[in-house]
Amino acid sequence: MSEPVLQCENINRFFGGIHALKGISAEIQQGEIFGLVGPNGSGKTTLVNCITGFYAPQRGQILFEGKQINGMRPHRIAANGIARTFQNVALFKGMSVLENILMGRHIFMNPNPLAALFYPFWAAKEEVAHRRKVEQIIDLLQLESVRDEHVEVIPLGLQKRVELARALCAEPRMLVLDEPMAGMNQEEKEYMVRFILDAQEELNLSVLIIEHHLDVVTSICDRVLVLNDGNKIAEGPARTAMSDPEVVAAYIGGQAHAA
Amino acid sequence: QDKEPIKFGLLQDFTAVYTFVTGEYNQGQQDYLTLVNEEGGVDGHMIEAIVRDTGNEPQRGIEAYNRAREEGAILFDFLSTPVSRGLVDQVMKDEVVLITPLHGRGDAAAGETFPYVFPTMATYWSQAAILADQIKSSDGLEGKKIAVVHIDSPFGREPMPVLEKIAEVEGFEIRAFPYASPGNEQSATWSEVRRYRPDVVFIWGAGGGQSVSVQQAIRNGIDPAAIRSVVWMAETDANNVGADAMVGLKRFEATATGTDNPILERIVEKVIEPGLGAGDSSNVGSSYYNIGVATMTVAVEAARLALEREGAPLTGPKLKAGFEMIEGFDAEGLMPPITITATDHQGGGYGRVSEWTGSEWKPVSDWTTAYEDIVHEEIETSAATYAGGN
Amino acid sequence: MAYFIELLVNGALVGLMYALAALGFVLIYKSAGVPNLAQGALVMMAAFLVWYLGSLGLPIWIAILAGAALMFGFGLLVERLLLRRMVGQPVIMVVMLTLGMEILLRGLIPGVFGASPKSIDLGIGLAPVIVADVFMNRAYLIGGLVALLLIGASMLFFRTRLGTKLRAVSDDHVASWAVGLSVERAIGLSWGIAGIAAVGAGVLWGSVQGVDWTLSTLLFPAIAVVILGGIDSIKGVLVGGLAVGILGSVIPGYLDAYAGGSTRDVVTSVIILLTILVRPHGIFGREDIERI
Amino acid sequence: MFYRLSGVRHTSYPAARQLWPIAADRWQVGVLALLALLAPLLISDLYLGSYALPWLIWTAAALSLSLLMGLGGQLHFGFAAVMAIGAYSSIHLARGGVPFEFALLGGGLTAAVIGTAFGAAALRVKGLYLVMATLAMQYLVDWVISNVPAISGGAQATLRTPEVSFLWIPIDSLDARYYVALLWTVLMTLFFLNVKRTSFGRALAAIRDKDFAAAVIGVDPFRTKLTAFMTASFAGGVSGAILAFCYYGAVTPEQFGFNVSIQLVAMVLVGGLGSVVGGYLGAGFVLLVPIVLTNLIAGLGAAGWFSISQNLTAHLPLIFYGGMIIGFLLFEPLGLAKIYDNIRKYFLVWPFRHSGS
Amino acid sequence: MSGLALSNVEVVYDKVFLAIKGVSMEIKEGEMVALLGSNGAGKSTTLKAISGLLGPERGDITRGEIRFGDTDLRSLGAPARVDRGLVHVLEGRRVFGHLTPDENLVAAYRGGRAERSFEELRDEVYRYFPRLKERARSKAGYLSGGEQQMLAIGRALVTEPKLIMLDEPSLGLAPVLVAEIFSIIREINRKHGLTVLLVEQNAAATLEIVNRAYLIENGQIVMSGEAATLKANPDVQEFYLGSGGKVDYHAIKHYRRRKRWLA
Ligand SMILES: Nc1ncnc2c1ncn2[C@@H]1O[C@H](COP(=O)(O)OP(=O)(O)OP(=O)(O)O)[C@@H](O)[C@H]1O
Ligand SMILES: Nc1ncnc2c1ncn2[C@@H]1O[C@H](COP(=O)(O)OP(=O)(O)OP(=O)(O)O)[C@@H](O)[C@H]1O
Ligand SMILES: CC(C)C[C@H](N)C(=O)O
Ligand SMILES: [Mg+2]
Ligand SMILES: [Mg+2]
Repeated sequence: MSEPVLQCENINRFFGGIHALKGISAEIQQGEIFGLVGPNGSGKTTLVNCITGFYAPQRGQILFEGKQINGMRPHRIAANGIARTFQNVALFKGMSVLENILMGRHIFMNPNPLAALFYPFWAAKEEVAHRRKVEQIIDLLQLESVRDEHVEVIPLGLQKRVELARALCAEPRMLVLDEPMAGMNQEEKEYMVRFILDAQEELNLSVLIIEHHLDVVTSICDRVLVLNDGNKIAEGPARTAMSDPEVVAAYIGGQAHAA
Repeated sequence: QDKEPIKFGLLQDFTAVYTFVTGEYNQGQQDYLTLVNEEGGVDGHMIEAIVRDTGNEPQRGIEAYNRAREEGAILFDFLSTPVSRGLVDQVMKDEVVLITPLHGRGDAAAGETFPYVFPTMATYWSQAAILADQIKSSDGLEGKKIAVVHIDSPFGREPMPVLEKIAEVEGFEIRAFPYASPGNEQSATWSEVRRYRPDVVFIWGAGGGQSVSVQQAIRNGIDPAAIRSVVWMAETDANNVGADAMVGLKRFEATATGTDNPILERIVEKVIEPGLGAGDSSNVGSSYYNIGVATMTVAVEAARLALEREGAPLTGPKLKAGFEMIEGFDAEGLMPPITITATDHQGGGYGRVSEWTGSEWKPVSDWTTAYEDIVHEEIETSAATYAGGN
Repeated sequence: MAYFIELLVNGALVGLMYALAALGFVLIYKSAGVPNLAQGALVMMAAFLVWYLGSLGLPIWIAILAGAALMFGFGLLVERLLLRRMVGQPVIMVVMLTLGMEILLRGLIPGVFGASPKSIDLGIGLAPVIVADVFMNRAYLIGGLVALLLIGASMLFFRTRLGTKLRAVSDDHVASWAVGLSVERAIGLSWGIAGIAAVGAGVLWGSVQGVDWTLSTLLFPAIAVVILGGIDSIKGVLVGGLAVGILGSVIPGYLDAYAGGSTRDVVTSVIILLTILVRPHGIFGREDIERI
Repeated sequence: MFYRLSGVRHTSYPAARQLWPIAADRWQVGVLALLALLAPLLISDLYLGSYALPWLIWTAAALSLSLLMGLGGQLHFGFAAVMAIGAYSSIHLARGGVPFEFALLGGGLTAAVIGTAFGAAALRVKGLYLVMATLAMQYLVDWVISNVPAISGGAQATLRTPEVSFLWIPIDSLDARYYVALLWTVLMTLFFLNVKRTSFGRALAAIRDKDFAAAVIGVDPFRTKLTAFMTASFAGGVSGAILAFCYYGAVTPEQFGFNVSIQLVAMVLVGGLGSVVGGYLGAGFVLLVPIVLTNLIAGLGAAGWFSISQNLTAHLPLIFYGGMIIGFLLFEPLGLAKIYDNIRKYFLVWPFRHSGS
Repeated sequence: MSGLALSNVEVVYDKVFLAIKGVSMEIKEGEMVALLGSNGAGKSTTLKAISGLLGPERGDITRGEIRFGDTDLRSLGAPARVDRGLVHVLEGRRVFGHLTPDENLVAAYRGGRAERSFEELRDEVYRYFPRLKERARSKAGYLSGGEQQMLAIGRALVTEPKLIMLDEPSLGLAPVLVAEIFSIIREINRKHGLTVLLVEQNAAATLEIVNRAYLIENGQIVMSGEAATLKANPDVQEFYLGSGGKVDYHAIKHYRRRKRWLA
C-alpha cells in the first residue's frame, strides 16, 4: 500500500451535551478496505457523517488526497470523489432502479432546466452517454433483472445493492459504506461481499466500511478501527484488533462465535 | 303570454365575501320582479331573473355572465366590487347593461366613459359628501375633528379624497385610521382613534367589520351618536352590537327602510302572503331587502320606458337608452327621485341620513345631494384615467 | 406610555383570543399529527350551533354546554366516517381531506342555518373598562381568561397517561397499533377535544364579530400563532398567541400613521417569516429527529 | 384491449426514452391535440371562453406549481402572488410600449426574481413551515400590490390590459386569445414532461425524497431548490400574465388573493402531485366543478326537482364540491391522476388481475 | 389456549402484488419458533398479517385463516389483537421518537385492562434492560440502535402479551448486544412461558435458541422442522449458516449455485 488517501486528525463532535467523537485520528491508505467497528452509539456513523460533510466536526480536520474537506458541503465532497451509502437505505422512492442508479451520474451532468426545453438536442444525448456507464455498473452488480422495477418494491438486500450501484456510478475514488450488510442472511451477505470486493478491485477504490458482521469484517478488512463511546480503543490489522481484550469486552461479548 | 320575457342576470355572491348582504338584497330583487310579473309584467313581457352564485370568484362570474348572456339576459347585477370591475370592459363590448348600485367603480357615474354601466344610486363619494353635509347642518363642520376608520382596501380608502377636499372647504380636520381586513379585530386601531379625540367618527366597512367597529367605538367611550356609517350598516349589525347600545348611530341610506311604502305593501300582499316570496318573510322591509327592491324598480322602469319608446324586442342598447330616460323616478317614495342622463349614470347622487332608534332606522334628513362639484370632479378625474387606458 | 401599555395589554388579550382559536389546531396536531385546515370551520360550526340552540330558547350557558357536547360528538364522527380510512396515508392527503371538510362545512353550515350574520349575546357589557387611562376590552378580557383556562387544562391533560398515549399516536401510527393503542380512538378523541376548544373560540369570537362563515377565517391568525409557538406545543400556543397579539398591536400602533395603511398583517407576516428563518420549529416546537 | 405492452420492444436507449412508448397513448395524445386545435370550431364561445380557455391557463399554472410541489416536494402556498407579479409586471411593461412577447418574458422574469426570494425560505425549512413562510410572503405581496396605487392601477385598483398582438397577430378575438393560451399550455406540458427526464428533474425528485442522499451524490440542494423556485416562478409568472391578457382583461388584487393560492394547491393535490395528467384533471376539477355544480343545481331547481331556499341552493355546490374532494381522497388518496392511472393499468395488464410474482 | 395457527394465508399488496402465497404455520403455547428466509421472502408480511398491520401499507389478506387460541383474528383490528395478548415488535424498532423511554412504556400500558400495575411492569422492563433506565429521560429518538431495540421489546412487554412476535431484533446491533437480546428473549420465553415468534436473518444464533423453525422463500413455506433437524440440512447450512460461520469471503468470489429449492 502507498500513501494515505484520507486522513482524519483529532476529530471532535458534540451534540448538545453529548461528546460523540472524542478526538479521533485515522488514516486510510490508498486501495485498502478499512473497517470501522464498535458498539451501537459509539460514533461510527457520526465519524462517517463528518467525512462526507453532513456534520462539521467542531475540532479537527479531514484531508482527502491531501485536500481539506471538512467544512465543504456534502455535494462538494461527493464531487471530489467520495461516495457513500447509508445505514438506513436512502434510495429515491418513486424512481425506478435504473433512475436511481442514473442519479449517481449527477456530478457529470448539467442540471439546467433549460435542457428540458431543448430536450431532443441536448438532454437526450447526455442521458444516452451516461446510460453506458450505468449499464456497466448494472452488469457488475447483477441488477439486470430489476432494472425497471420501482425501487421501493424490491427486497431490502437488492435495495442495498442498488445503493451501492448508485455510489459506484459517481466513479468515486473512495467508497464509504455504512452497514451494507445489515439485515442480510448468509447468502446475501456473501453476494454483497463479492460485489464490494469486485468493485474495489476493478475500480481501484479505497473503501471505508462500517459493519457489525464480525466474520465479514475479519475476512475482508485490511485494517480496522474500533470505536467505543467516541474513543478509539483499537486500531490495526483486523484479526489483531478484534482480539484485543478491550474490544472483546465492549463490542464482541462472551459468545463472539455466535454471530 | 307569448311576449318575449325580459331576462336579468342576478349573478351574485351568496357564499363568500358578501354573504352579509346578498341574501336579503337578492330576495328583495326577486320579490319585486315577482310582483311585477304578478301585475302583468312590463307591457306584457314577463321578467325572468337568472340567479347564480359566483362565490365572488372572477372566473365563476365570467362564466355565469357568458352563460346568462347566451340565454339572452340584457341586464346584470353582480353585487361584487371585484367581479363588476373585472367585467366592465366586457359588458361595454357586449352592449348589455351592468348595474352597480352601491358597489363597483364610482367613476362609472360618468356616462360618456361608461355608457353601459349604471350605478343608479349614490356612489361612495356622494355618500361621504351627504354624511358630511348632515353634520354641517346639524352641528356644523368647522373646527371639528373627524376620524375615518376604514377597512384597508380600495373600497375603504375610497371616501378619503372627497372628504379631504370637503375638509379644505369647510375647515375641519380629518384623519384616516385603516384596520386590516376583514376587520374582525380592530383594537389597536381604536386605541389610536380614542387618543385622537375625534368629534365625529366615520366608519367605512362592510359586514362583520362594521359591528366590530361600533362595539369598539362604544367600548372606547365614543358616543354612538357621533358615529356616521357608510350605507353598509343594517339591522343585523345593530343586533350584533346590541340593539339598545347602538342608539343614535347614523348612517347613509339610499332607500327607505320598512314596509311602510306602496311598493312594499303590494309585495307583502301579492307576493309574500300568497307564498311566492323568495326567502324568509321576516326579512321583508329590512335595509338590504329594500335596497334590492329599489334596484329592480329602477331597472324595470328603464325597461318600461325603453319598450314604450323603442318597442320590443328589448336589447341592451335599448335598455341603456331606457335608463337614460329615467327622470324624477322615486319608486313611489322608496327612494329619492333620481334622474339618469347620458352623462350622469348615478342619478344625481341622492340619499339621506338616518338614525338607529333601538328598533328601526329613522330618517334625520331629507333626500338630498351634497358637494356635487367636488364629487363631480372626483368622478371626472377618475373616469379620465380610465378613458386614458385605465 | 399609557398608549404603549394599552396597545400591549389589548394586544395580549387579542393574542389570547387567537390562541383560543389556535388551541384546537395544536391539540389535533399534537395527538394525530395532522395540521387541521378545518379548524376554522369547526370554530364557525360551533358558533352556529350555539346560536341555533340559543335561538331555540335555551339559556346561553346551557346552549354552550350542549354545543360543546355536540362538537365533541362531531369530532368523533369525523374520525369514524373519514379519518379512519385515511390512516397510514401521506399527511398531505389528510391535510387535503381537512381542506375538503372545511369547504363542505363552509357550505353546509351557512347553507342550513342561513348565511346572514347572527349574533350571540353573552351578556358582556359594552361599558368601557379604563384603568389609569389604559382601556381594556371587556369581551377580550373574558376571552383571554377562558383561553388561559383552556390552555391550562390542555397542558394538564397532556401530562396524564392518556395524553402521553395521544402523543405516541401522533409520532407513529403503525407503531401505536402494534402496541395496542387504538389510533382511531385517539384521533377521534383529539378531534372531539378540538371540537370543544372550537366552541370556546366560536362563542367568544362570534359574540364580538357576529356569527357567519367568516369565523372560519380565524384559521389564519391561528396558524400564525401556532407556527410562532411551535406546532405541537401548548405552551407555544400561549406564547405564540401573546407574541402575535402584542407585536400585531404595538408595532402597527406606531407604524400605521406613517405607512398609510394597516400594517398589522404585514407585521404578522414578517414575524412569521423571521421566526421560520431564525428558528424553524417555532419557539417551543419539537424538532424533527432525523438520523442519517 | 386498448393498451398493448406486448409487442413493444425497444432496441436502443433513445427509443426506450420516448415520451409515450405505448402506441395507444400516442393515439390519445394525438386525438386530444387535434381536438384542442379545432376547439374554436367545435364548441360555442360560451364553452370556449368560460371553460376551455381558463382551464388551459389554470392548467399551465397548476403545472408550474406542480413542478415545485410535485417534482420538488416544496410546498408553496403563495403561488397566486407569483402569478400576480407576472401579471402586473407584464401589463405595466406592455403599457410602457414593450411588445407583448417581451412583456410576457419580462413578467416571467420579474416573477422569477421575486419568486426565488420565496425560495430562500425553502433553504431553511420544509413541510408545514414552508407553507407558512410562503403564505406570509403571499400576504406581503398582496399588501404591496393593493397599497401601492401605482402598481394596482389607481384608486379603483383595477388595471386593464392594453391591446396587444402576438407574433403580429392582434389578440383581440376570443379565438386568438384561446390559441395563445393553448400554445403556452402545450409548451408548459412538454416542458414538464421533459423536465422529469432530465438531470434537473431527477435532482429535484431526489431532493424531495431524501435530501441527504441527494447531497451525497453531488446534488447541490441550495442551487437545485432555488432553480426550482426560479423555474416554477417564471412559468407561474407567465401563466399569470397570460391569465390577465387572455382571460381577465383587467386585473384586480382579489384575482390573485391567497384563496387563489389555496385553489392552486388544491389543483395540484387533487390532480395528483407531479403528474401532467393530474395538472389537467386537477385544474379542471377545481376550476370547473363548482361552476358545473352551480349550473346543475340551478337547472335542477328550475326544473322543479326540488324546492329549497335560495340560500341553501347557493351553498349546495360548496357542499358537493367539498364532499367530492373528500370522496376522491377516500377513494383514491393519490389523486385523479392515480385514478386515471389505475384505469389505464387495468387495461395494460388486461386480462390478468394481478401483476407480480 | 394461546397457540397461533395460520392456514393458507395469502396477502396482496396494492390490490396487485401477491406477497405471500398460502402460508400455513402453527405455533403452540409456550413454544419459541423462528421464521427464516431471505430478503423479501415475506417474513414481515406474515407477521403483519398476524398482527393486523397490513392496512396502512395497502395490503390485504385475500385468503386463508389466522387463529389465535380460539379466536379468528381476521375480523379484529390491530389493537384488539394486542388486547388478546398478541404483540408485534416491528422491524426497524419504531420507537416513539419524541417521547422518553418512560413515556414510550406508558403509551403501551393497557390501563384499566391491565393485570399488573404500570410501575410493576416498568420495573420489570428496566430489570431486563438496565441500560434503558439510565436513558429514561432523554428522547427515544436519540437513543442508539441497540437501546431503541431494547425499548421496542420492553414496550411490547408492557402490553402483557401471551405471544410476542419479533421482526429482526438483531438488525444493526453489535454482536455483544445481539447476544444480550437473544438471551433475554430466551429468558422471557423460559421464565414466563411467553410464546415467541422470531423473524431473523441471523440464522445461526436463532437456531440455537428456538424449538422449531419455518423457512419461507418467495412467499411460500419451503421447509419446516425442529431446530436441530434444520441445522443439519446441507442447504440450510450453505445458505443460512455459512457452513458454520467459517467462510473465507475472499474465496467466494466465484460463481455460486442458487438455492436448490427455488423453482
Ligand atoms: N443528530 C444527532 N443529534 C443528537 N445526537 C446524535 C445525533 N447523531 C448521533 N447522535 C448521538 O451520537 C452518538 C453516536 O451515534 P452514531 O449514530 O454515530 O452511532 P453508531 O456508532 O453509528 O451506532 P450504530 O451502530 O447503532 O449505528 C449517539 O449517542 C447518538 O445518540
Ligand atoms: N407495502 C408494500 N407494497 C408493495 N409490495 C410490498 C410492500 N411491502 C412489501 N412488499 C413486497 O412483498 C414482498 C415481501 O416483503 P416482506 O417485507 O414481507 O419481506 P421480508 O421477508 O420481511 O424481507 P426483509 O428481510 O427485507 O424484511 C417483497 O417482495 C416486498 O417487495
Ligand atoms: C357589495 C358591497 C358590500 C361591496 C363593497 N363596495 C366592498 O367592496 O366591500
Ligand atoms: Mg451507525
Ligand atoms: Mg422484513
